Amino acid sequence: MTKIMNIASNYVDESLEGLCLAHPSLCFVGDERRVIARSQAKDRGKVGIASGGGYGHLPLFCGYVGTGLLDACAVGNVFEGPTVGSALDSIETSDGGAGTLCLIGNYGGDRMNFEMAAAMAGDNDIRTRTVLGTDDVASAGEDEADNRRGVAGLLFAYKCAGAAAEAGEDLETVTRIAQKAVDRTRTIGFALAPCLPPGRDTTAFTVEPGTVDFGMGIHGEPGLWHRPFTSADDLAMEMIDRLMAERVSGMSSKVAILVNSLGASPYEELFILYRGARRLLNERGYEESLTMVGPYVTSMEMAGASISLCFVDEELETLLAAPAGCPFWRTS
Amino acid sequence: MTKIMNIASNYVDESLEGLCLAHPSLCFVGDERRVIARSQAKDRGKVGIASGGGYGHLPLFCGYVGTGLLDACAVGNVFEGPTVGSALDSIETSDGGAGTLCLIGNYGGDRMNFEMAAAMAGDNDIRTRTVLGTDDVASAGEDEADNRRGVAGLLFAYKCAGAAAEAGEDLETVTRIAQKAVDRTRTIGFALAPCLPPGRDTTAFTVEPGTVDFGMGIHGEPGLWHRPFTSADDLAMEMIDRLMAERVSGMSSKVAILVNSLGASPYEELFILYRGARRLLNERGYEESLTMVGPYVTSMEMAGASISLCFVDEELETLLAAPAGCPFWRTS
Amino acid sequence: MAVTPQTIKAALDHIAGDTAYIENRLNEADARLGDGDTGTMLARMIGVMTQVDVDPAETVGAYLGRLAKASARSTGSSFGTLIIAALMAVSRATANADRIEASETASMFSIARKEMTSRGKTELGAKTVIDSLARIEAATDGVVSTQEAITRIGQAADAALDAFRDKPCRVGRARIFGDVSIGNDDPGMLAVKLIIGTMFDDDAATDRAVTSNMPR
Amino acid sequence: MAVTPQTIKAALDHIAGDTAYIENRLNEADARLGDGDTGTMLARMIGVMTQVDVDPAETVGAYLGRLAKASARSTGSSFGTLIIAALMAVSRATANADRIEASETASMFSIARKEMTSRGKTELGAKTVIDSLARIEAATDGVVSTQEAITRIGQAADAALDAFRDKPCRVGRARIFGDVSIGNDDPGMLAVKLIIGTMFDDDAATDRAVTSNMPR
Ligand SMILES: Nc1ncnc2c1ncn2[C@@H]1O[C@H](COP(=O)(O)OP(=O)(O)O)[C@@H](O)[C@H]1O
Ligand SMILES: Nc1ncnc2c1ncn2[C@@H]1O[C@H](COP(=O)(O)OP(=O)(O)O)[C@@H](O)[C@H]1O
Ligand SMILES: [Mg+2]
Ligand SMILES: [Mg+2]
Ligand SMILES: [Mg+2]
Ligand SMILES: [Mg+2]
Repeated sequence: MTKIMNIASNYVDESLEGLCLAHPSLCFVGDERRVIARSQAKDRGKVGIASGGGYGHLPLFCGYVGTGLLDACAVGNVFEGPTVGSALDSIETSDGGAGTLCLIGNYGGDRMNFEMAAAMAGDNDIRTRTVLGTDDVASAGEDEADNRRGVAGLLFAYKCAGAAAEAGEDLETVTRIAQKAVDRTRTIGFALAPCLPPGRDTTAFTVEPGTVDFGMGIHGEPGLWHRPFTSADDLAMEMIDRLMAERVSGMSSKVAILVNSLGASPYEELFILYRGARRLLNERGYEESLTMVGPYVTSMEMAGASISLCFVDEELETLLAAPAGCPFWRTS
Repeated sequence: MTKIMNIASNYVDESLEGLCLAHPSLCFVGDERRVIARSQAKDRGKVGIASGGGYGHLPLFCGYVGTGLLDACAVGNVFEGPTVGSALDSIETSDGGAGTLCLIGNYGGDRMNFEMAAAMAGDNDIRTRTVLGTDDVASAGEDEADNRRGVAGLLFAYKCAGAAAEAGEDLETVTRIAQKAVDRTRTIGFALAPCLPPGRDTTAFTVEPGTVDFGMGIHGEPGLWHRPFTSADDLAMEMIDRLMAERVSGMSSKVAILVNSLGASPYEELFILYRGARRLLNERGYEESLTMVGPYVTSMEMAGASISLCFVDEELETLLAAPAGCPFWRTS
Repeated sequence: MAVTPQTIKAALDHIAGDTAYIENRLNEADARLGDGDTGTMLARMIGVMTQVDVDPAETVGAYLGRLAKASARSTGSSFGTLIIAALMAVSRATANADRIEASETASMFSIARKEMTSRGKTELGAKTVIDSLARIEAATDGVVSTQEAITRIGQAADAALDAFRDKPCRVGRARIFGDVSIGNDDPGMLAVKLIIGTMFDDDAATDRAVTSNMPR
Repeated sequence: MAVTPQTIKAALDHIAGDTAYIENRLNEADARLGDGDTGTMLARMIGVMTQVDVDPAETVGAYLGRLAKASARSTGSSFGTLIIAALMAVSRATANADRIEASETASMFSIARKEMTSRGKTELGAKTVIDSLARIEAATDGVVSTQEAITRIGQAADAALDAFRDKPCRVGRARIFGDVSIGNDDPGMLAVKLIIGTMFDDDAATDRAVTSNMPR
């Protein structure tokens, strides 16, 4: 698909510039201009929440900088982790003296760079903890759940940790909560059409028109199967089945649900998918605590969708409902 | 592009069902189940704002039902106006005794059906006024501005009229304000890839890959020119030039801007386009009063974008800033 | 043979057999000037109409009124709405009639055209369905036999297309695209030809073969 | 001839002439198992590295450190980060060295491999770049001439690919897709072959002709 851009090598920087111009609540930090932070002065004493990741997934990652969510976010190139320098900048900016939680997706580059940055921050007396989003059930078996990729479900961890930090909880508590949100969140997605990384001649992967690549990652990592598309309800069924297949410790009958567009799939169709998923959840005795349907974690113009479920307990439910605001999402 | 749906003939109804399940602030009204209204009890004495239009443009039209925006909205089939029956239902539901403004896009079917419905409502002693959105400068020359199609700029009229109604203004005032917002709003768009109406084998129109169809309507109505894509900044320049080419009575140096995705074009690229447009506006001495960048008026998975400018005066600026909330947009 | 609810129903069933072809042709025509949906809308409307059974005791007007009401629940598109409005108008004029005589053909088309003109706010000459109806109205003025009426309707529908093909559209979505619309048939006018023409015409297949070979 | 900042720079310039080919091959390999960007990232990194001029007075370690820092501003991808970390480690080990002798080759690869292993938290045998480095380390143990080192590096990079091609990936994006990864080269391992192999090898063109004919 034709991309609305100038030159490919400026894709990220020009887009970030537009983002900050459109949303004065966001500003640049650091000399690489690859860290987005809250514009308003930071709360001394609040635990910081830093994140980071590759570009091309807006609103994720840096779009979630805002009250009750992230303090700062490092931005990599399209589908590449942030550099160690910007990871460090994001940590330093987030920190208000009470330590900073690095809350990122479980991708090699992102993890390694935040690890190195956290070590450097430690040298400057900043306490850090790290929690990795690992919600994509398609990316590894239950026995290897810690190795899973982090995808749309990271949003629940952002929200819960962000609310806890805003409420004045300490670093250990915020870390525990983020980890709990991760542990209780599962995502599965499917792609219907690929995306084109800027500057490339061909899409990063292909999806035969009319077929579904089920379990595909948000960068086009291969999925579990591909077959002809049948119906939204069939997909909803397989997705919910797979999300429910694993037990969650202290699993409750309340779930937060995110039906997410990977980019090109329109709201109209997300609601059709949501309708199918919602019926199944109700049939199985689940009640919804938070419902989100929209483009929250995308892959540019990739078509397809993901469903994330967070099996909430009372603590998470309260944190998910707490007021928060960023350019792409508001709760209150 | 593969559509996430069950059967084509249920596309609209299942999608609306999902919409209302996901957003309890919305509910169905009328036996055709093709009117979406606010769930909370209506304000007696408030002027009603009813709208309607074809489906496939979410958040437009029915996604803008909410406080400070629409009271009710009739929903047609994909890219077809609402029936006269649902138009009537939307008027009756909106009315709280102080009359109802029908605020719709200037499309033959939509206009005729609301006209007939308004006549029927009159028989039931409901006072109505009608204002037609006519913002698409590509769809007719300046001398025929009243014949223009209504596209993304309708949102500004929704917002201003909705705020005025919420503030307790009377039908004449709300109508005057809606008309003023329409008169001061201009939109131009371009398509980069077509969309597929549900149930059809082929896209409604074609766009040669790598080319731009400039001035194309949100249903794929032919544009002003098509040429190979050059750059986001070039497009921004031509768009701003065309939007600025016509004088607006009482034109001010403040504009509200909406950089809108037609569907598949991602946030990343909207911000690149916005950056280009913003620079030009600033160079030309304009100041932005309200900035919106995102998928606000789409055509399912059509790729491309539009820019709308509303040349605000003080009255409109205040109304645009007033608190409002619907599932897809919140101001405060 | 005059027009009765039964003959209308039979004609509708007859076209219903051909909707796939009509749908594609009209969508294609609308895709060049508008949003490419004339055919899909019309096919759906015909499907809805064929669901309306004839009550042997009813007048033509009553039956047409029920057709209009059923259709009115199926679409709100421009063309659909104009058709529904026209059906309603003819229905009112034939509220007490058991049949429409061949000699009344022109006046029925006149009623339809006038209703569409006022609803659509469109003048003659704008290259719309209204121009086709006006030509048919003129051509059927004074006819006395059904067969003659049918022949003239078909000829007038063709003649209208020929007369307007190379003119620019002046209404609706294609209004400002003079250049685009020149050389292309207006989908509403084409619909008149394909529907009214096919309705009573068993030679539709021949016609189809000819039109599908037309240069695109 | 030993390795000096000048020879490294010359080798980088040499590969820079071939990046389009390398970029496509590696993207293609990564597209089957990962996100299809190994080549683009590496091409960009090489471009950045060739911008770093050699200071005639500096040690190998100082130069490598500057290469690492420049690269570190260009990417945060997995492979990129591993390369940067390895460069830093070798840079520290050669902080005072004007040159790296052929006989030190194995120990340099060992330093790189160990750094990647601890950063990447990946064991030997997982079918990653680490396996290629381990093979090269073993193959270059005891070499004394640069020419011999170059030959053995090339052979070991090839041998590593052959040895792992039909094994499943056990790390990174392709981890659970045993079936998918079998028969496909790991992009990081392939990069070692194409980069380190090409770096010192004027016969790269021959090699290219061979690999591009390989069954896909
Ligand atoms: N205002 C109007 N007056 C007369 N005829 C019209 C008018 N608007 C549309 N039409 C007719 O309807 C046809 C388009 O129908 P259709 O594609 O179903 O409607 P839409 O434009 O709502 O998609 C046109 O070709 C034209 O003949
Ligand atoms: N944790 C790891 N340990 C060792 N090697 C790794 C690791 N992660 C990735 N690699 C190597 O990097 C290659 C992928 O590189 P690249 O595509 O640039 O990274 P990314 O996965 O960030 O897109 C793999 O083929 C593998 O050889
Ligand atoms: Mg990558
Ligand atoms: Mg239409
Ligand atoms: Mg049409
Ligand atoms: Mg990769």
